[in-house]
Amino acid sequence: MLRRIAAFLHRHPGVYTSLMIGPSSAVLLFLVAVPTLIILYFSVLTRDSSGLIQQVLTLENYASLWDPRFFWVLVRSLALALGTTMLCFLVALPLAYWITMYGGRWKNLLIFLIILPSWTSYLVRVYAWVFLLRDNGLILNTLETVGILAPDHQVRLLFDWPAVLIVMVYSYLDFMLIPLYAALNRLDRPTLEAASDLGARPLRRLWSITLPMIRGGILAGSVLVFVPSIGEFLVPGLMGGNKVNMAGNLLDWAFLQTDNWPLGAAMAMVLTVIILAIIFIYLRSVGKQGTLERFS
Amino acid sequence: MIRKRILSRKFNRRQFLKSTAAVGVLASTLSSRHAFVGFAQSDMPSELLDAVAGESGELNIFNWSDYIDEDTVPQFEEEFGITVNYSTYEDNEELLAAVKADPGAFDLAVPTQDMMFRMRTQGLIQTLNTAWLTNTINLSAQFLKPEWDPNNEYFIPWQWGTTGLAYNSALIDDPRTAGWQLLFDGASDFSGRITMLNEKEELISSPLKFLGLSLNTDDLGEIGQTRDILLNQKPHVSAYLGAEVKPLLITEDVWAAHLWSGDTFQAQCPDEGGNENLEYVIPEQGAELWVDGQVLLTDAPNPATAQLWMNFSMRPSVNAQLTNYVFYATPNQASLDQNLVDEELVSNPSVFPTQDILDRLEFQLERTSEEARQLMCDIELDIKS
Amino acid sequence: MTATYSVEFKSVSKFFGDVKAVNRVDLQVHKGEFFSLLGPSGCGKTTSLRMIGGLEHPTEGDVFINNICVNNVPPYERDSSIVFQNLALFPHMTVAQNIAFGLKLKKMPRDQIKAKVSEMLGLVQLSGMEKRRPDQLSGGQQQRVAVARSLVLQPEVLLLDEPLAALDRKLRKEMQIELRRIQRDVGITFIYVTHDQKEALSMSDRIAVMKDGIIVQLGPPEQIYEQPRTRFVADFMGASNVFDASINQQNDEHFTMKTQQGLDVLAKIGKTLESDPIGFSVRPEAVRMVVGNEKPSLENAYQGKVASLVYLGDVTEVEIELQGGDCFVAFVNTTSQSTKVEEGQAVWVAWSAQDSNLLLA
Amino acid sequence: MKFRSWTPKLLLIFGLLMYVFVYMPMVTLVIYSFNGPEDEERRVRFPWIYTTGEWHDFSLKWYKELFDDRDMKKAFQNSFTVALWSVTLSVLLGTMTAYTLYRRKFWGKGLFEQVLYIPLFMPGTIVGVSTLMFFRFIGLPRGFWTILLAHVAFSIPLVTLVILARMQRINWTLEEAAMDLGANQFTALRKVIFPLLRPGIFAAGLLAFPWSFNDFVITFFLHGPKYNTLPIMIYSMAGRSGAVSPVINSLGTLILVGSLMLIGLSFLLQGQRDQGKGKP
Repeated sequence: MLRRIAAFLHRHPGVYTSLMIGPSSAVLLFLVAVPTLIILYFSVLTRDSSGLIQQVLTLENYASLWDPRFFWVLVRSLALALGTTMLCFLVALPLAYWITMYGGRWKNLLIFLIILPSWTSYLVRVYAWVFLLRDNGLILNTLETVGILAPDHQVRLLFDWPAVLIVMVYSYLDFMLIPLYAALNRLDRPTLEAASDLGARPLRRLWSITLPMIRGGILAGSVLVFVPSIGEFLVPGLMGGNKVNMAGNLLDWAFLQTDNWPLGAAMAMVLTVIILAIIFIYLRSVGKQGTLERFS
Repeated sequence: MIRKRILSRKFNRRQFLKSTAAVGVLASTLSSRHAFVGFAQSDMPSELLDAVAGESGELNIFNWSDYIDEDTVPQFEEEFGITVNYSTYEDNEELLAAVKADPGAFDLAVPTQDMMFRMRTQGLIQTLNTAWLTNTINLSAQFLKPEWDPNNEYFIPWQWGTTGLAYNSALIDDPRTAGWQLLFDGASDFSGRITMLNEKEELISSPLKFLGLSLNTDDLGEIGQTRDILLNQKPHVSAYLGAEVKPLLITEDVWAAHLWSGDTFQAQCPDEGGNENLEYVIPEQGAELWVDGQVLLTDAPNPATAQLWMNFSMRPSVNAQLTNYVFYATPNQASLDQNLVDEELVSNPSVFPTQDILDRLEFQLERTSEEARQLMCDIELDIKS
Repeated sequence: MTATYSVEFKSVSKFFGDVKAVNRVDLQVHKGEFFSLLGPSGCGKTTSLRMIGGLEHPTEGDVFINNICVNNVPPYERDSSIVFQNLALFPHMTVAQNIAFGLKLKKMPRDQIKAKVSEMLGLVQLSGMEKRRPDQLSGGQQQRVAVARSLVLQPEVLLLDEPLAALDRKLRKEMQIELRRIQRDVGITFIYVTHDQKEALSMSDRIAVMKDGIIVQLGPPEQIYEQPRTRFVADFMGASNVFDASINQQNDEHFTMKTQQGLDVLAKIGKTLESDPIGFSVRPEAVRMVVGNEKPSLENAYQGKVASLVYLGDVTEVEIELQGGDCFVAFVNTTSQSTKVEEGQAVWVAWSAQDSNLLLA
Repeated sequence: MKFRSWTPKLLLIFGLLMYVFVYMPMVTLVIYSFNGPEDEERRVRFPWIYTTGEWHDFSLKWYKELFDDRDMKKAFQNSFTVALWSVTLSVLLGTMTAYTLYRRKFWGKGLFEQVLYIPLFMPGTIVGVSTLMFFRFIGLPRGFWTILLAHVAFSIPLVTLVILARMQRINWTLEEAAMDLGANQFTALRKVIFPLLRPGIFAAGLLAFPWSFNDFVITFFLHGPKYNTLPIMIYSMAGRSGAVSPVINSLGTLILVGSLMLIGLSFLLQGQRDQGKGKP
């Protein structure tokens, strides 16, 4: 029987291909493409006063998004996502460089150690940050004891954007580190040595040789950090004390707190368009090799 | 077998059960389970038990998280041979969303009284068979035909409490601790040391009370005044939190918080590790009084079993046990009369307010005015954006 | 009764988009023959081989194995087996497991498999290596495993796709002899793809020279080497003396060809030609170089002078420029003292009319 | 030259600081998991109090409670079931997808690849709400299936990419060789390609399993009131009591130890195989 099927599929390679790619195509179609259309559909429905959704088409949800408050949340989301991306890059680059150049045979272990914490619950780790960042927490207390901060300092980390940023960097660091590491690891050492040989100072070498050569990794890491962090809602909620809200919090608010699905759908649609545009530009600029970089 | 299990359980427990049902269980376990269910008839009407027998033998409860004593469910399961599927939620809105999204998933839920209104208008709950609910007689007068459910046909109270003010008396020595002025007038003096509750209704109730207004006002002008108060306060507010504030009160990161009575009591935690400097006040301008009650959902697969549970929950022993565990007040007068509630709770005015305090409290009812609701959403957005 | 061929192509084509990799090829390979497909890369030889093996499907035409059309037979049911260029030994299996792979799929009993495998290991002289993995073997040993893995299935035809390309010169030579020996021992038809003309010449019973998807010449090695039919074959077979020329005179026995530089060359006709010749070639070893003033007694003899000398060990390659400007290459035996020449020295160049090979378009 | 000498030291200090940064929450978690009352048998009503900072006593109470906690067991079981199914299905489909993408041409391949990569970037919130709306639209109640389907959909791209990366290192003539030697497509995949792909598949599973097991955001929107996974349960417990219960910390510690052992074991096995390879 199997033999006959195999022979049939051999004669009809198209059928074989369809069978192989079919299930995942269906999954992608129904769980990625169709839901996007459903967002669009819900975003033009009406919500009546008792909270029920009516099949009346309207653009009102988009109109009510035209509100400076939504705009500022969006701007804050983009700014915090950009800040997270830049900080991740600034931290991950020297770390990745150190591991690549001086890690020796411990390289893989060092990278693995960065990823290891992600095996335990993300939530537990995020909650742990509350106790590290609070006013009488480990970090501020240590800084006081060491003398970096005066005893009567007014520095507050928790429930404001610094805490949000710190924990976002913490959460997304490996998304940046791994592509950078992969790119640096592929870097041709002789090229760097040639650059030094030709008289490039280290910083000069970094700027005009190393960075351009790992451009793919930088781009991959940046998109992998920037795009998901726009929609973050757990970290700004917990670390920002529900004051420093981002787009994800508004989605939570619209869908689960106020039960206003049409409005939430309109928000989600706007975000989706922004994100798809970024992904599109990114895929155009690096091609699929860039996405592969993170995993190879 | 059954007796052995129950005996060991009972003797391990901190409080020894005194209810007639428990004694009945002990006495009746010599025979089969049917026999002992039969015995329980003193407590449960036989029509109810017959109806329960016709159902699936399961019960799907949807309750607030951390809102039940660990032993309550096992006790019910053992007594009636029912399997309880117990799920939890964090706030009323989540409950509403879940009930709408998955009709038929639950038999009963425990909304706050104002949410019960909304669920009723949306047709999500059904009337109870009052003849089955024999233990209603145990309820305190206050809950025995309340304004929001005059016939006790929708809503069986579970626990009640107040939303007031928690502060650290060692850190704040200020006359304003008597009322809401601490959180609003005093905001700048304790900048970054105060927190407010995160939920919209709660958040807007406190400035309404601060202004001396009813928290059920539909007057747009009155509600509108809260916007400025809250926005002026916002720069000084450390965070808008729910129960998450408790550890921060203990560690003294937060000095004053807009908080529920039971949670404050938990943070004071007389057992160990709590902060004894914490005080709970019901502000002089008045505050919100609320009660969470059990409702029978429209698509409940096991309506009789749900009502069996409701009747069970109104047993003085069971409800007292809840109060002793979660530190909220029991709506069950019989529990108090039979001295089943821990003395430290009964004597604590923040858990069981005295009559003069009770007079200052107000229940929140469902707002009928759509404009008022819209305005509240808009104010919430101002705070959250 | 028609003859039975191991492999037959009837007007077989394979197009990859616009590229005609194989273009209407007709071909018959006899049973037990060592047949080579020779040509530069991209000539269609590997594609032809893969069509026999079933890894490519012909765009047009029919492929036969044992006189049965196999167009719709998947590779795993074909009576052919391939030795791949990169060998494709399964890296996760031992030598014995590699060889037993096909037999297991045929559901042969275990003890029989074992016997067959050890017999094969003996044939390819790898006894005792059963337990090793491919990466623990030398290049030559890997080669043998690949051959054994295919041969153990006793296919009608063994297809070899440049299997020796990766080996060094010496090992390659050894393996050529070895392969030839194995082929004689087992008597299976071998179809051998290579771009190395020496390899093809030394091993094959017959050779098909391919270019741009077409077989340009097919015949035994001597014929291909000595009588290249076209300029391409002559060039590819390494002939050095290839000239464009046109017919000047013709009689029953001889052609007279005139080169562009005006040299008249006599050639003998063995058979009738299908088309007009466009040039001729002379193999360097057929060219005689004579020192002195006396004209050699061969049909073609011309005077010139030594342009360059390249010492190749046993022979010396002498390039001689004729007065007209044509250049000839001759191989001169290095050991013969009499032929010591210097650059610039005047010499005769001569060859017999039989050695003038006419080239067709 | 002076520059050269201090660069590595600076980098070393920076690197170590980064490891401190990455491990601080983990260490906190592990420490709190051992902070309990002196009397381990004592019933504690508000375990979260033991994570507010004060050190009480070294105690294994929370580890004992962990094994008695019915809800926790259930949630752990749910998380594990979802993750296991999600990994199994997404590895199966992802391998098929990667194989087809790598080896075959088909109509719409370009578009397929573009869509395939989108879920890798999409914020969990958007994924959560969009699939939530989809499931409500088709009337599938929230619970096991909604979580599983979403997890599968968002693990497939991850798995596909990891396996694609591995496929680039495979000598594909092996597949032809197997078929030439008598294996049909399926047998060739099973006997030759799959064993060679195994490290890639293992790596993909290693990424996808903890992703699914720990996913909070997508699951948050899709879990439904009756089906809690561990992260959802942690969130609701922590939200209600204000802090992660030390019982959860002990669970986190156990998971950490478990994964370390798993990884160590796989390293060990890998090492042995490599050594075996080296011998002539």
